[in-house]
Order: sequence, then C-alpha cells, then structure tokens
Amino acid sequence: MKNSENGTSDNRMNFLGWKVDIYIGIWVILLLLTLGEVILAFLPFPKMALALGLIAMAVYKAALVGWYYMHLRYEPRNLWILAICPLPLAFILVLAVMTEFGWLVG
Amino acid sequence: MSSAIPVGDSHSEDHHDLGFIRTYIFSTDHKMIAKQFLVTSLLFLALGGMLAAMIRWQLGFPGQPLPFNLGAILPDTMAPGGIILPEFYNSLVTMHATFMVFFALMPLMAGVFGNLLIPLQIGADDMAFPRINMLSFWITPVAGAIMLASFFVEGGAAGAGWTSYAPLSTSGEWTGVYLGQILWLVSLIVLGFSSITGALNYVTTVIAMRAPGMTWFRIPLATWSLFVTAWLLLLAIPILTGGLILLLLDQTIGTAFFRPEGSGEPLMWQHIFWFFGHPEVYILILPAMGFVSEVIANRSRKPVFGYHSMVVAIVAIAFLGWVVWGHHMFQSGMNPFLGMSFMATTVVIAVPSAIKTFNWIGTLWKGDIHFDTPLLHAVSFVALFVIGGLSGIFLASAPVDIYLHDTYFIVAHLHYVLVGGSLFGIFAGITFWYPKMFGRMMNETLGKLHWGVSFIAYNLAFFPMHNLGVQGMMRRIYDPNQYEFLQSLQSTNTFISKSVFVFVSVQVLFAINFFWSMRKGKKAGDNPWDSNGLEWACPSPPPHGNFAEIPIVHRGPYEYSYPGREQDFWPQNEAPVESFGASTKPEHKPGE
Amino acid sequence: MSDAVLATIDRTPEPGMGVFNKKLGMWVFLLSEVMFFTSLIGSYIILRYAHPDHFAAPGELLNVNLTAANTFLLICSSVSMVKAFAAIQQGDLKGLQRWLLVTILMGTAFVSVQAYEYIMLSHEGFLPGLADYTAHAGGPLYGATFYVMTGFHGAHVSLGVLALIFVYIRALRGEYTVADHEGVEVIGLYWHFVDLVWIILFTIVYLI
Amino acid sequence: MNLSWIMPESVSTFGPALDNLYYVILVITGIVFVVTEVVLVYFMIKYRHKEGRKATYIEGSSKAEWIWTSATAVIVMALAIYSKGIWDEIRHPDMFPENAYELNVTAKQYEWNAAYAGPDGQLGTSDDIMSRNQVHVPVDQPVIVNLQSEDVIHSFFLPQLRVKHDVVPGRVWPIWFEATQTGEFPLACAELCGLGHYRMGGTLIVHSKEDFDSWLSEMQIEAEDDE
Ligand code: HEA
Ligand code: HEA
Ligand code: CUA
Ligand SMILES: [Cu+2]
Repeated sequence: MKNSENGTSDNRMNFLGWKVDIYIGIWVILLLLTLGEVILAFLPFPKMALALGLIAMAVYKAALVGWYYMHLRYEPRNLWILAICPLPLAFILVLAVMTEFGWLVG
Repeated sequence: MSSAIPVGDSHSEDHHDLGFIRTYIFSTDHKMIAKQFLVTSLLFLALGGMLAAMIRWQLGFPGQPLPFNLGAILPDTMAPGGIILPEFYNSLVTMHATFMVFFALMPLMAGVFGNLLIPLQIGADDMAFPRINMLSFWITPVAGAIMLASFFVEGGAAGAGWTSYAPLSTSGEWTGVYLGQILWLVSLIVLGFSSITGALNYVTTVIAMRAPGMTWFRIPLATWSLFVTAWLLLLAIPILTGGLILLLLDQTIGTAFFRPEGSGEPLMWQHIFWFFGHPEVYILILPAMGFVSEVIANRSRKPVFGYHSMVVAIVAIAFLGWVVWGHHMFQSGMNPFLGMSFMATTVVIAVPSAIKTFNWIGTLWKGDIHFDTPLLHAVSFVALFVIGGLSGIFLASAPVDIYLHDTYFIVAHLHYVLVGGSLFGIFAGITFWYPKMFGRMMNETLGKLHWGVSFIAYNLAFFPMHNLGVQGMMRRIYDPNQYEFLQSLQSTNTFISKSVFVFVSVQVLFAINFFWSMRKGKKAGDNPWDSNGLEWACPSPPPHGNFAEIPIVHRGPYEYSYPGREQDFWPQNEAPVESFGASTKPEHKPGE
Repeated sequence: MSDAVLATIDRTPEPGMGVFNKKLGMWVFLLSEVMFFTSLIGSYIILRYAHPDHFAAPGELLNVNLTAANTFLLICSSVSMVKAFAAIQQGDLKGLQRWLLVTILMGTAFVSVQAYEYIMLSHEGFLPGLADYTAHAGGPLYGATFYVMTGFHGAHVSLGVLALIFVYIRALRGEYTVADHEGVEVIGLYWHFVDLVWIILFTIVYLI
Repeated sequence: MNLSWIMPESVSTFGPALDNLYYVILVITGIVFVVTEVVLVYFMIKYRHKEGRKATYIEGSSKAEWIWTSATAVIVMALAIYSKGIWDEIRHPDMFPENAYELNVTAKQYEWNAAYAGPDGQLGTSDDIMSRNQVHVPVDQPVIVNLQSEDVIHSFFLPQLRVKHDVVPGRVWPIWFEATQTGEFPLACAELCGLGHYRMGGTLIVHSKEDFDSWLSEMQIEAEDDE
C-alpha cells in the first residue's frame, strides 16, 4: 500500500549523466550548495545582494528537503498546498514589522 | 493504508468497561474530555466573573471596603481593610482578562464544543488522536494551577494588562510584580501546548474522518467554524508562545529583546502579541457563530439562509483576521502608512460579518420560530454582536481611534463581542447540546429567567460604557475620580457596577440549572430538537464509539421544512425512500 | 452517484487529503512549528534590520567552519533518515536499523558540536544577557537572538534524537514491516523539518 | 448619569474634522443598528411559532446577498477613504507644520516633564525651562511635542485636543497640534504604566501669545534666581 502511495518506482535521478539514487543525488546538491554558500559569504559582494542571494539559496535548499526528503513530491497536491499555507503569514508578519523599523530608522 | 480508514477500529478497546480512572479522569473519549473541559472552564468563568465583580466594586464604589467582609479574607498586600490597592486592581484587571480569554472562553469554544461536536457532527467514532486529546485537556488545569498560584506569591499576580506590553512587563522594577509575571508567562506557554494539540486533532479529524457522504459542503456550520478556528489556533498560538518565551527571557536572564536599555524594541512585542491577538479574538467568536447558526436554523425550522456564503464568510473572516493586527497599534507610534493599510483591511472585515449577520436574520425570515432558551440566547448573540461589531467600526477608523483608543469605548466594544457575542453564543451552545451531553433537558423556566435577567442586566451594565468612553474615560484606571473631568461620571460608573452585580448574581441560576438538570432534568431522548445533524442520530449521551453503525450522509444539515415532507426535519443520515422520486431529493450543489 | 447506490456500496469515509492520519497530523503539527520558528527568526531579522550595528560580520565572532561542518552532519543525517525509510519501504529491516543508528549518531554529534560551540562562545564573553554581555561585537541583541534561535533548534534536534531512539528500539524489536511503518515515516518528517529549519538558520545566522 | 454620545468640546485645529468623522460614523452605524435590530425583533414577533403554520423552505437568495454585501463594502470603503484624509492631515510626516513652537515632554512613572527652549533658543540644552505635570503652549500656533519616556510606555492624551500618542521608551516621537482656545485642559496618561497609572494626570495650559512669552520669561527669571 505504501509503495504505490509514495511512488518509489522513480527512485533514481539523472545526475550529470549518472543514474544515482535520488536521495543521494539531492544530498550531493545540498552539500554543493552549502559549500557554495560558505564560499560566497566571504566574497566581496554588495551586502544586500549577497544577503538576498544567500537567502535564495537557503530557500532553494529547504525546498529540496521538503520536496524530496519529506516526499511532498509524491503526495497529493492538497498536502503540499496545506504545507505552504503558513508561509504567506510568516512573510506578512516579518515584512510588515520591517517596514515599521525602516520608517523609524529612515 | 491510504484513504480507507475504517471507522471504528482505531481504539476498540474503549468499548470495554474501563474502570473509574480511565472513564472519568484519564479518559480518551472525546465526549468525556468535552465534559471535563466544560466543568473546568465554567469554574474559570466563574472565577473571572468574581474578579470582574471586584473590578466593578472598585469602580462603582471607589475607596470603600469590599462587601461581605471580603477584606478579612484578602491579605493586606491586596486589600488592607477591604480597600483594593492600585497594584491589586491592576492584577485584577490582568487576571480577569487572562482567565476569561485563555481559561474560560478558549476552552469553552475549542475544548468543549470542538471535542463534543466535531466527531459527532461528521460521523466519526472519536478524534483522530484520542491520547493527544487527553493530553490537551490535562495541560489546561496544570496551566490554570500555575496561573492561580501567582495570586499567592510575593508581589502578587501579573499586573501589566492581558496584553503585557513591554517594557512594563519585562521587569518587576516597573510593576513590583516579579514572580507573578513569570508565572503568567510560564502558564500561558504551557497552555499553548493544549491549544496546539487540540487544534492538531480537530484539523486532522475533520479532514480525514468524515463519514461517507459528508462532503465539505454538507458539514454543519458549527463544525465548519470549529475547523477554521482550529487553523487559527494552530498558526496563531505558536507566535504567541515564541513571543512569551522572549519576554520570559527578558524577565529572567536579562536579555533585551523588548527592553530599550539594550536597544530592544518594545513595539516588536506589540506586533507579535497582536499578530496572535487579533486571530485570537476570532478564535473566541467564530465557534459561537457556528452554534448560533445551528440553533437559529433549527429553532426557526428553516435552512440556514445562504449556507455556502456562510462558509465562505467564516473562511474570509479567518483569513482577513491575519492582516489587521495593526489596528490595535494605531496610536503606538506605528508607521502611519502601515496604519492606513491596516485600516483598509480592518474595515473590510465588516463585509463577511455583514454576510453572516444578515444571513442569520434571513434565516429567521418566514420561519416557524420556537422560543426555547437556546434560541433566545442565539438571537441575543446576533443582536449584541451587531452592537459590538458596529462599535468596532469606530475603532477601525484610525482618526476616531485617536480619541477612543484606550478608553471605555474599547471596554464596551470588547465586552459586546466577547460577552454579548461569545458568552451568549456559549449559553446557546450549552443549552442546545446539553441534552446530548447529559441525556437530560435543562429546565426551561429557569433557563428563560436566567436569559431574561442576564440580557437586561448585561445591556444596562455594558451599554453605558460607550458613553464613558466618548466622555474620555480611560480604561485600566483604578480611580477615575483622580481626574477632575471624569468626576461627573461616577454616577454612571456606580450604575454600571450595580447592573454588573445583578448580571453576575443571576448566573447562579444557570449554575443551579446546570447541576440540577444533570440529575433531575427531563429525559431527553436521542433527538429532542427534531434536528438533522448526525450528532442527533446517536443516543444521548452517546456511547463509546458514538454510532452503532457508521452513518451515511445523504444531504446537507439544514433540510428543515422541506416541501412535501410530513416531518419538518430531514436527518442527514436518513436513507432516501426510493419511491420518493428524483425531484424531491435535494441535489448536490455545485462544489460538492 | 445516486443516493441509493451510495447507501449500498460506498461505506468508506470521505477522502480528505488521501494520507494516513498520523502523517497528516505530523504535517499539521509542523505547520505550527513553522509559525513558532517564524516568531523567533522573525524577531532576529527585525532586530537586526533595526539595529545593524549590534551584529558582527560573518566569521568575526562565530566559527563558520565548525558550524559548516555541523551543517554537513545534519544534512547527512537527513539523507540517512530518508534511506532508513526507503529501506523499510522495501521491507529491509536490517537496513532500517542501520540507517536509523547512523541518523541517531549524527544527530547526537550535531548537538554535541553545538554544545561545544556554546561553551567556546561563552568563554569569549558572548552571552545573551544585557548585564553579562562583554563580547565587543555591537550589543546584546546579537547574543540574545543567536542563543534563542540556535537553542530552540538544538532542543528540537535533541527531542528528535530521543524520538529516533524510541523508533530505533522498536525497529530492533522488528515492529516495522513493509506494510506497517507509519512511525518511521512520521518521525522522518519531523527530522527533515528540523534539518530544513537549520538550513535557513545557518544561512541567516552565520553567513549573512 | 451622563449618557451622552457627544464628545467634549474640541479645541484643536483638526478636532472638528475628527469629530465630524465620528458623528458620520455614529449616524451610519446608528442607522444600521436600528434597522437590523428592528428587523430582528419584527421577525421574531411575526414569525413566532403558531399552530398549523409551517416555515417556508428558503435556502437563500443570491440577489439579496449581493445587495447587502456590496452595500456594506461600499459604505466601509467610503469610510476608510474619508478617514484616510483626516489621518494624513494629522499624522502624515509631510503635514508636520513648519513654523511650529517645539517643546519636549518626557514621561516617567508617574509624571510628565515638559521642557522649553531657554534663552539660547535651543531645546535639550542646560538652560531649558522645565515644568512638571503642566504643559504650557501658545494658542493659535502649531506646536510640536517631542515625546520621550524614561521607563515604560505611557500615552500622551489630551482629550479635548483629540491628541493621543503612545510614548515609547528608546526613541523620540514627535507629534503636533494647534490649540484654538486659551484655558486649562486635562492631560492624561492613557496607557497602563504601573500602579500609579491612574493618577498620572496633568494640565495643558494654553496661553495667548503674549501670556505665553511672559510666562516663559517669568520662568527664566525664576530659574536664574535658583542658581
Ligand atoms: C470576539 C472578539 C472580537 C471581535 C469579533 C471583534 C471585531 C472587530 N473589532 Fe475588536 N477588539 C476585541 C475583540 C473583538 N473585536 C478586543 C478584545 C479588543 C481590545 C483588546 C485590548 O486592547 O485589550 C478589540 C479592539 C479593537 C480595536 C482596537 C481599538 C484600540 O485599542 O484602539 C479595533 C480597531 O480597529 C477593533 C475593531 C474591530 C472590528 C472592525 C471588528 C469587526 O470584525 C466587526 C465586524 C462586525 C460588524 C461591522 C457588525 C455586523 C455587520 C453589519 C450589521 C453590516 C453593516 C455594517 C456596516 C455598514 C458598517 N477592535
Ligand atoms: C472573554 C472575555 C471576557 C469576559 C467574559 C468578560 C466579562 C466581564 N468583564 Fe471583562 N475584560 C476582558 C474580557 C472579558 N471580560 C478583557 C480582555 C479586558 C481587558 C483587560 C485589560 O485591560 O488588560 C476586560 C476588562 C474589563 C474591565 C475594564 C477594567 C479596566 O480597564 O480597568 C471591566 C470593567 O468593568 C470588565 C468587566 C467585566 C464584567 C463585569 C464581566 C461580566 O460579564 C462577568 C459576568 C460573570 C460571569 C460571566 C461568570 C458567570 C459564571 C458562570 C455562568 C459559571 C457558572 C458556573 C458553573 C456552572 C460551574 N472587564
Ligand atoms: Cu503613564 Cu499610564
Ligand atoms: Cu483586533
């Protein structure tokens, strides 16, 4: 019953031409991205651009974990819609309060 | 195991005799947990009422010793010679609101009715996670005990208001309350787990355990609103918990999240609190709206007017509730542009509220209205919610709020929605589902008397508070007579207090009725209100596992007075008679 | 489907999300966790935005290399967790046990490294409190937000390790099978979530 | 008993606009209130249970629902737009008057300390003139008050000037108003700030221009005498 639900049939992915276990493939991507982040963080880029770039990378990594390791990829669509529903709220809260201090500081 | 969850197998051991402890104390049966919640939260409600009476004593008769020789009971740190001290007054206000909001109304809404109604109305045998459900209840008395203990520690109970604005709440230096404030924080952090575990159960149960045929648009409105409320709990409470933890660290280990000495931001606490706080007020009223919809439809023997838009309105209110929190902070020094966006979103909430209000009235229209106690409470809810909602419109208008903010107008507004709205809604709910819970009817005469006196005394007590606010009387003040311009308001305050004493006293009738009927009430039968919901399709009180056989749902919950039927109700699970002919069947509506 | 037909055959509950209850429950719980971490991480972002001078540049105070290694550990533990689940999906009980053990060990290692980091930092005078704060970087907000975020994350990892040990014991007793391994999947979700939070935390706390 | 819905007389330039808005809302909500409650009670009486009469099966009416939904939406949006105009007039940073008289008010548990520029014409210097629990301002001239707090949040509330603004420690919060009448008006603290919150009152004293100047010089002489 489980197997059909989680669709283990396509458990391999194409990684630079090799067929590897999908979990291992994602693992390699995560590690490379982390390494990239650490290097990037110490390069002399403009601070804001760097911050945004790093956050984008982190979010991408987080999404990979959610999508593959937490199997959202194999779940019914409703579940991942449910899974992302608090994100807008989190976003609104942080952004609104930030504009508050932007106003005060500026 | 995918979608096919056989109903009835998840904890079949419960069908056996479980002995006293597991039946009454550590029960995993949702109905027993509902009753446990009911008794504890009514006790907290009574406590909150007592604290309110003391507040009103001070405001009505400032500087006079408390009656009934209470002064002899209370220690000198609270009320020497029976005269309430200012710091004790602040603790009274804070604890009144805390007990009412977190320990009375929230458990009454989600704890009692969430537990009682959700599984019964969707035709499940129990909650998805009965053990977590038990945990959810048992956390409440623990948290309550911590909160109660704070009265008895040195420095007294927390006194920074239920909003505990930083930096007042960050250090005992400002209030003289050290341990009390810490206990307040710890208690609410603990209580948060109760809400989250409860909400998790409700959400999962509604999503996954609906009986066959119980499509989304056949779910009764009480369950709908409890479901949406559970979402609000689930996503709002953790924000509060996080904030409380930061505040606790400021109090105890001297961090500076909210303390300006270390460049912390006091306003950030307000944002965190109200980001939770506004969804919270809808947590406190949405379920009541659900009960009222059920009661009005049932007692006027008519379908709910605009069932679909009622559902949409619940969801819309909940959704908008997330983006209006700033309306509590218009005068806090908030960015004025941000203030404007909050004003816009706030007034928009009037729209779904209007839909609900007018739909309730539409439900009464051309009905066959039976004046039983639940209906009287439900209609009072509508009448009073309108007042509270409309006073909210004044506050939503940021310029008018400049004047009205932190005056008694706010106190009037919040009690109209919370007492006139939520509490009357709860009375409607309790009187309506009491027979299902206890198998007996409540006494009608006592019930009507309680309703009548309550309704009048309530309005006499709280309506004049609007006028106090318009005259400029601030809230949370121990003695308004300190201000010359408020001295002329003393007679109004005294009148309000006297009305409150009537209101509080008459609640004794409810308590008597509640306990008396449990033993002596008329036997109820399965379906005393000729109702359609699945909860009425099982015995009163329902046995373990609820339904002898999984009910199958054939229609929506509000098929009252269906044309061509002899009976004026049509239970959701009643199998259609084949010979009835296709035309008489309520068809599936679009979206089902 | 006509009501009559419904009455006779379709006795299954309404479909809901199409996943089993425990999994749905765990997801719903994780959503509330998202909001909890939002309040902590959000406070950090806001305070940092309002008072940039309180915070040190990456590497100035915090040991990025050590934590990068620690991040590596946690990511590895996530892959071992998912391998454990994949193993029992195939009915490979031995594989499940092996991968679970690896996960537990790496989780423990993560917490230990974090404890070590805390000790080092506190020796340097990097503390959360206003009064006992001596590290030169900026002001007390840095320490306070740092310890709260990483501390609550560490607590989540520790709880996860305890839960994993519980699952591991059950696995040793052979209580999971191809057909029944809900527990592994559910605890896996929690574990990956904690990893996911760390990925975000590592970037915004150590690298920005 | 005072059950009035009329606000106390307003004595600031933006007061009347704010009051008007309040009365407009009062009338609108008053009408909505009366209509809904009357209809409610009427239905209750008219459709009370009578033997032999059955309820009419009505599931709703999309037309009626559209009408009241859009009517409510229009009314509240109009109110919001109306409110925004007045709000901007009072709070928009660009609306802060230029030729304003500026003073500092510092709140602390449980008193208000006002500081006025001394002979050097500068605020925040050692020759500032101080007054406790009294805020003196000239009439018919815009005044900017820089609000500060030494401890917790207080709220600077001048009921008759329709001024209320929280005083949050850690920052300076400028507000402005212009009094239109001379006299003494209450000043109150509107935010719970501890056990003495209820008695953290004061007075706003609005002088004519000449009186204000003479009061200032009187205070200067007093301060010099003290030295
Ligand atoms: C159950 C609780 C509850 C509910 C439902 C509401 C509902 C609303 N509240 Fe209230 N509110 C509180 C509980 C609640 N509130 C509490 C506890 C506080 C104080 C907290 C504290 O400081 O301690 C508060 C404070 C508060 C403030 C802050 C005031 C201040 O501190 O300065 C504001 C400001 O905007 C506000 C607005 C509103 C609005 C616009 C609604 C709307 O949702 C109301 C919508 C309903 C209607 C409008 C009526 C029905 C509609 C019609 C009949 C249609 C026709 C209407 C029109 C054309 C206008 N509330
Ligand atoms: C859920 C919310 C709730 C409820 C129900 C109430 C109920 C009441 N409240 Fe309160 N109140 C608040 C929430 C609530 N309040 C909040 C949030 C504040 C703001 C606090 C702050 O400023 O920080 C506040 C503040 C507040 C003030 C302002 C204090 C001040 O600013 O100085 C006043 C003053 O009159 C007051 C009075 C009352 C009164 C007279 C009641 C009466 O309605 C009480 C009537 C009594 C009962 C309802 C008990 C009846 C008991 C039963 C029915 C149980 C029967 C028992 C069994 C069967 C076992 N409240
Ligand atoms: Cu200062 Cu209240
Ligand atoms: Cu609100």
